Amino acid sequence: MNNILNEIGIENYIFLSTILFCIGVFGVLYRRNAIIVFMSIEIMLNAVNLLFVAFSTYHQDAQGQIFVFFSMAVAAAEVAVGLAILVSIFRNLGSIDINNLKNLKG
Amino acid sequence: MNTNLALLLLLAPFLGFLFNVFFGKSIGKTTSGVIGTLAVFTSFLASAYFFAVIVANPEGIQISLFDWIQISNFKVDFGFLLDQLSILWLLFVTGIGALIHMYSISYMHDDENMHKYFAYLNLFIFFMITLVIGSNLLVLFIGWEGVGLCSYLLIGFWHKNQEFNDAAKKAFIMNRIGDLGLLIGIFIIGSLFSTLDYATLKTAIAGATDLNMYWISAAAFALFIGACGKSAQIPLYTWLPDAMAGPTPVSALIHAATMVTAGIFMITRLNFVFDLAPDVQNIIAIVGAVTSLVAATIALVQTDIKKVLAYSTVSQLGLMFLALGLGAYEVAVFHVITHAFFKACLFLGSGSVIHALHGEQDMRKMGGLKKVMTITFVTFLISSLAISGIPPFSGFFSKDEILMVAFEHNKILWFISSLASLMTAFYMFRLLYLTFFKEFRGTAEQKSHLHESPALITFPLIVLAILATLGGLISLPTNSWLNEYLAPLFTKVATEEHHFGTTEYALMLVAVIGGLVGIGIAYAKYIKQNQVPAEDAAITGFTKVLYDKYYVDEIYDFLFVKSINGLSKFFRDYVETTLTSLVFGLGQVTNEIGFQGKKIQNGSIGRYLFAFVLGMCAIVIYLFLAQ
Amino acid sequence: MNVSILLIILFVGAFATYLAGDKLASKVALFFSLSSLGCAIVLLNQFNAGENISVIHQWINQPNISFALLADGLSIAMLLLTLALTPIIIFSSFENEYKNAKAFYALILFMAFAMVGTFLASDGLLYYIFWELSLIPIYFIALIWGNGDAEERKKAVIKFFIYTLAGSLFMLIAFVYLYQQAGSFLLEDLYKLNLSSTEQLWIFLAFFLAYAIKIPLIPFHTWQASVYQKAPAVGTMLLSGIMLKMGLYSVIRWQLPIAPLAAKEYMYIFISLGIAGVIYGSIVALRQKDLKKLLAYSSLAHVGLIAAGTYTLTIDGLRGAVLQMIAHGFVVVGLFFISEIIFRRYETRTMAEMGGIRSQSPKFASMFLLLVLASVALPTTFNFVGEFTVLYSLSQINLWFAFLGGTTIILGAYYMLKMYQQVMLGETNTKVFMDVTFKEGFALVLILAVLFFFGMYPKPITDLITPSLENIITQINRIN
Amino acid sequence: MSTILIIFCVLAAVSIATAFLAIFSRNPIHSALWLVICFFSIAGHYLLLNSQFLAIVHIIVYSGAIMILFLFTIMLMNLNKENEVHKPRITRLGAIVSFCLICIVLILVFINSKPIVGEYITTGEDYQSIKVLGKVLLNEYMVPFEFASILLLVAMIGTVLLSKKEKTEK
Repeated sequence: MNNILNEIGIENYIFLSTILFCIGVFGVLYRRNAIIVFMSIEIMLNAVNLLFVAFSTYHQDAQGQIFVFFSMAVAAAEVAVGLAILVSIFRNLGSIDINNLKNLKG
Repeated sequence: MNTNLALLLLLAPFLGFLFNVFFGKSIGKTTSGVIGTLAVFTSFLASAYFFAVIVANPEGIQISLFDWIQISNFKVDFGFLLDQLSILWLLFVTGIGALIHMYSISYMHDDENMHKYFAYLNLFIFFMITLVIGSNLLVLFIGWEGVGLCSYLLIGFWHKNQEFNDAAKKAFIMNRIGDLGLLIGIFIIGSLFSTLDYATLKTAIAGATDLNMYWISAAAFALFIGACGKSAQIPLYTWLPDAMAGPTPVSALIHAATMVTAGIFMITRLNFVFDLAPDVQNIIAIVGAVTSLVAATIALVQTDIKKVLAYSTVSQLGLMFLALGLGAYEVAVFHVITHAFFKACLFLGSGSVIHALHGEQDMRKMGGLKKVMTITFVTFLISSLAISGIPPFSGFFSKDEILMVAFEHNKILWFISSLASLMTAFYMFRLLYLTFFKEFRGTAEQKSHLHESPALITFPLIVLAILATLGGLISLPTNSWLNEYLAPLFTKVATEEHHFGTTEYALMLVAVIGGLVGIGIAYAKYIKQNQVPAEDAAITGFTKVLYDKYYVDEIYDFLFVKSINGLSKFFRDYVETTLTSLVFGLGQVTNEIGFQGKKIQNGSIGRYLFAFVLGMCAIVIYLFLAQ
Repeated sequence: MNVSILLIILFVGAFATYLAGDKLASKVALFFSLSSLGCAIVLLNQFNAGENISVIHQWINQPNISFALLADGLSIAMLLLTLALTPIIIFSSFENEYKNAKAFYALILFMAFAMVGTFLASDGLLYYIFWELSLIPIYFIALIWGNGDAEERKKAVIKFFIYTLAGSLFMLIAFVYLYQQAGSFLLEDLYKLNLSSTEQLWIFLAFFLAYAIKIPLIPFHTWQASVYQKAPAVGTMLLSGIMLKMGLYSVIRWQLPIAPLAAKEYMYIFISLGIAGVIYGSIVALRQKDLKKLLAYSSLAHVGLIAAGTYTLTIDGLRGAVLQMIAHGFVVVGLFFISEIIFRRYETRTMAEMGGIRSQSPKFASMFLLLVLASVALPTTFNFVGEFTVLYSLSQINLWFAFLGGTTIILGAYYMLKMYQQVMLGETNTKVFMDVTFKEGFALVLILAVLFFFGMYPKPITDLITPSLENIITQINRIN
Repeated sequence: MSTILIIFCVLAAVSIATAFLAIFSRNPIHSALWLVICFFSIAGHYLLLNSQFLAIVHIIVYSGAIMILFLFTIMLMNLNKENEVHKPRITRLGAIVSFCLICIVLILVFINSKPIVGEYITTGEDYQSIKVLGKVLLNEYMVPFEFASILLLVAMIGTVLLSKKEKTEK
């Protein structure tokens, strides 16, 4: 069986996931809506997952994919809890603008 | 036997002290006085025994009790040395001490704290004995500081009067200045010779081949400063006149007869050190002569009877130092003894007068006491003649010897000291005339109470007057028992026997004439012309300067007390606050940094995220790109 | 039996005192402090008989820290000082009523525990732990039971706490550095280090900062007077009587032998600093209005002299310093107790409001005077022995040091007598002054007895400390 | 250019484009929908890499569960209005700068590390079938696997607790 990377090249995957990751970072910094921020985080996670899978193929090893499973589990948990927190914040503050969340102030 | 007896000698007054401290109040005034007197008398008897021993066998008795202080290169033990010098001192300290104790029983009878008085007096005798019989400089130092303490306690005996307390404090601190000198001297001697023991020191110096003269002179000078403090020499003499604030018997005992001679004792003790330092000896002689003159001039115009006697004491001590400085230790010792007799007698006599006048000390308010207080008058007269150097009283012999020694060495010193003796004769008889002759100038009420003092007071006076008369016999110019007795102490061959030629007789004559002239002037002024010293406000001109003691107290006050207090205030108000604010300042800086730093933590998640991303970039750059 | 039993007794005692409740606390504390003193005396006998009463026990493997308690003559002397003063201090407070007495007395015992640990520890980190531990109880004692305005007190006490803590941190840094070099915190291993003179200088300075603040030497003394003034009598006694000695002891035990080159090279500077403290403290004391502040500055002067003695690096200097430490411990406790006695009756510490007490209470006046005399080092008091030895050692370095240090004799007499005159003498005070009670008198007599006995016969203590001090001198001279 | 490469390029373009759109859409619902497409394209990548199981799981978890959750939340909060106030311009500028910076840095890192590309090993072993994954997951990664289940359980409980309306007023 031929390694698919022979035709695509690992570097392309690296560039792709780098760009996706940067888009995620950009979203986090750019938007004030907490939901969108969350989505950006998901994009970042997916960028990393993609890289994992690419390298799994590169090394011909299953461990990369196993990690993706775990990261998915964590992401799912995170999203569930995070959104629940957002809901309760929204309930209390009436908005989910992250600039309004300043109670961490020292 | 000797050890036990020496301990008895030492501890008898101490036991008297303890007894009076703990039980004095309950056993009654007279009993406590009697116990105090007996304690000192016991010591006197023990001293007499030792005197007999030492006359029979001139070898000194050395007793060592236990190790006291350990220094790297030597040990100081707590020991006694009973030799000619210490026994001589013991005899007159305990003898006069016993007499004055006896006198005090009557004198202090009205005081509610009489047991305390006797306790202090006993303690003083205890420390004086320690000072005298210690076998090394540090034991001497115990006594040295101890007598200073007792002096402090007794000057401030009437502690409700803050002026008296000031005087007491002044005496203690002035003494301590001297004590520092003594300590420094001890340090130098300790490091030079690795011993503080007199006997060892003497052999060490005698056996040494290359002595460090510079340091020996330094030691001698430091020791001399110590002696200055205790024996009230320039520049540390101002405490002694103030010390007259204490009860009169105390002035007699401590500030005339015994404690103030401690400096002379110490220098005589260490004569072998001082002999090596001729420069210091010269200083001692000059200081002594100048002190005697300055004090005598001040005494000329004082009106307080005790002040006159106090300055007279300073003056006489100056003469003794003059003798010490000229290397005539035995002459100084001789004068110490005769001076102890007549000065104690004078003080006790003035005490008797003050007692009769219920505390009046101003001579301008006395007069005419001759008729009422005959015994006091006669004893006072004898002592005055003695101090003025009129033959055949004891003072004549001792003072004459000093003048003779001075003449041999330096004519100027002789002139100064002769002048001082002339003045002495004048102010003593001024005192005598103003107090005992003419009419009584006090209030009528005082006059009605005038009386001769009781026997307990007059008895010591009589004894002392007899001693003041006969005291000269121990060292006649041609046949000196004292010189022979003291001979083992001195390294130098005992001062060559005076060849009694014309010069000597002429000097003697000059001295006597000087004394008589002084008396004559006083007679002319106060008997013939019937003068009475002016009131304080009316004193003017140079007399005023003398009356105010050359303003030395004021100068000292300005130079030292004021400046040090000013410095203290400056330190307290400025330096301390500056230091404090410096420390607080450090805290404030930290606080400020925290406060500014707080502003970064404004809680905005957006900004935190920026910081986070930039930080991550920085880390990545550092880790992967910086190499 | 070894010295750890003392720590156990004091530690258990602190808990027992706390559990005993407010009423019994003082007596339980006294019992435990006395029993630890008894144990210390038994241990002293064992030590004199040549038995080994030190402890060394591996505590933590990585990093290499041991539970090492070294009992030589020096430590035992300091132990005895601590353990003899603690019961006196506790006893002296019997007539005071304290809120929450159980905590108060427990803290005192706990402090004694920490101080005993400091004097015994021969492992750097253990020593550091005890050193810092002793700060905690005094902080609470001064803060909670102190007197004066609460805000000002808080300010003074917190300043003291942070100041001393900050100084100690430098010591910790020095220890960490030493550990990296030696691979162990044990004193004997640290002695073996061959550090260059630059390293020694830095370590010396780091230690110096910690000790100079604790002792305190000028110009690091600013915490002292205000804390002494604000702390309760017991706290002041603990601070001045024992805790200051921790700093001085540490100089001898740790600073000098670990960094001897620096100590030798800069000897003159440090001696001068000590002597400057003597003069400065004495002069500032002259114009104090508050009795406790005056005593604080007098303490500054005395410890300055002691510190100068230790920095001479001679056996005389060290011996004199240790003797003087013990003597000063007793005297200063006595004097602060005196001020407390006056405070109990007059409710003031301002000297201007006193005066004329002597005619009302002769016993008190006598004891006070004797303490004043001991404080000005009159011969036959223990202080004289110490002061004489220290001054002698200074004279061996340079006679001017002895002269300048000796001014304490004059200035000390001046401010102490001035104080005595202001407080005790003069016209009988209109306010009634009750003479000392039996309990107060007993505590004072104990202190005076110690001072005068050892003043005449200091040999037992000298013999106890000399061998260990000679060891330390050998350590100091190991590199030249 | 092989077919596979073309497919990759298309998928990559879709992923990047939809990711951008998801971020720039003013309406959160649109964002969510764009994101779903993005996730699908990533699943396509997985398929391309021959990990079918992962692709399916990815679609189920992300596109199914997580995105539904997002949509529900958005609707719950009634956020489908374009009412978001933009961040200040400086912040947006900062965001863009940061984006460029991090992009450049990461790519530079990659280039700087001089990777060996072009030589790919082919063992021929089966390493990503469900069977193999299952074996690895339940043998070597047994404990983390169980922990993941605990994590999910905890997250579930936490979510329930958090989103429950508090009964006590004030």
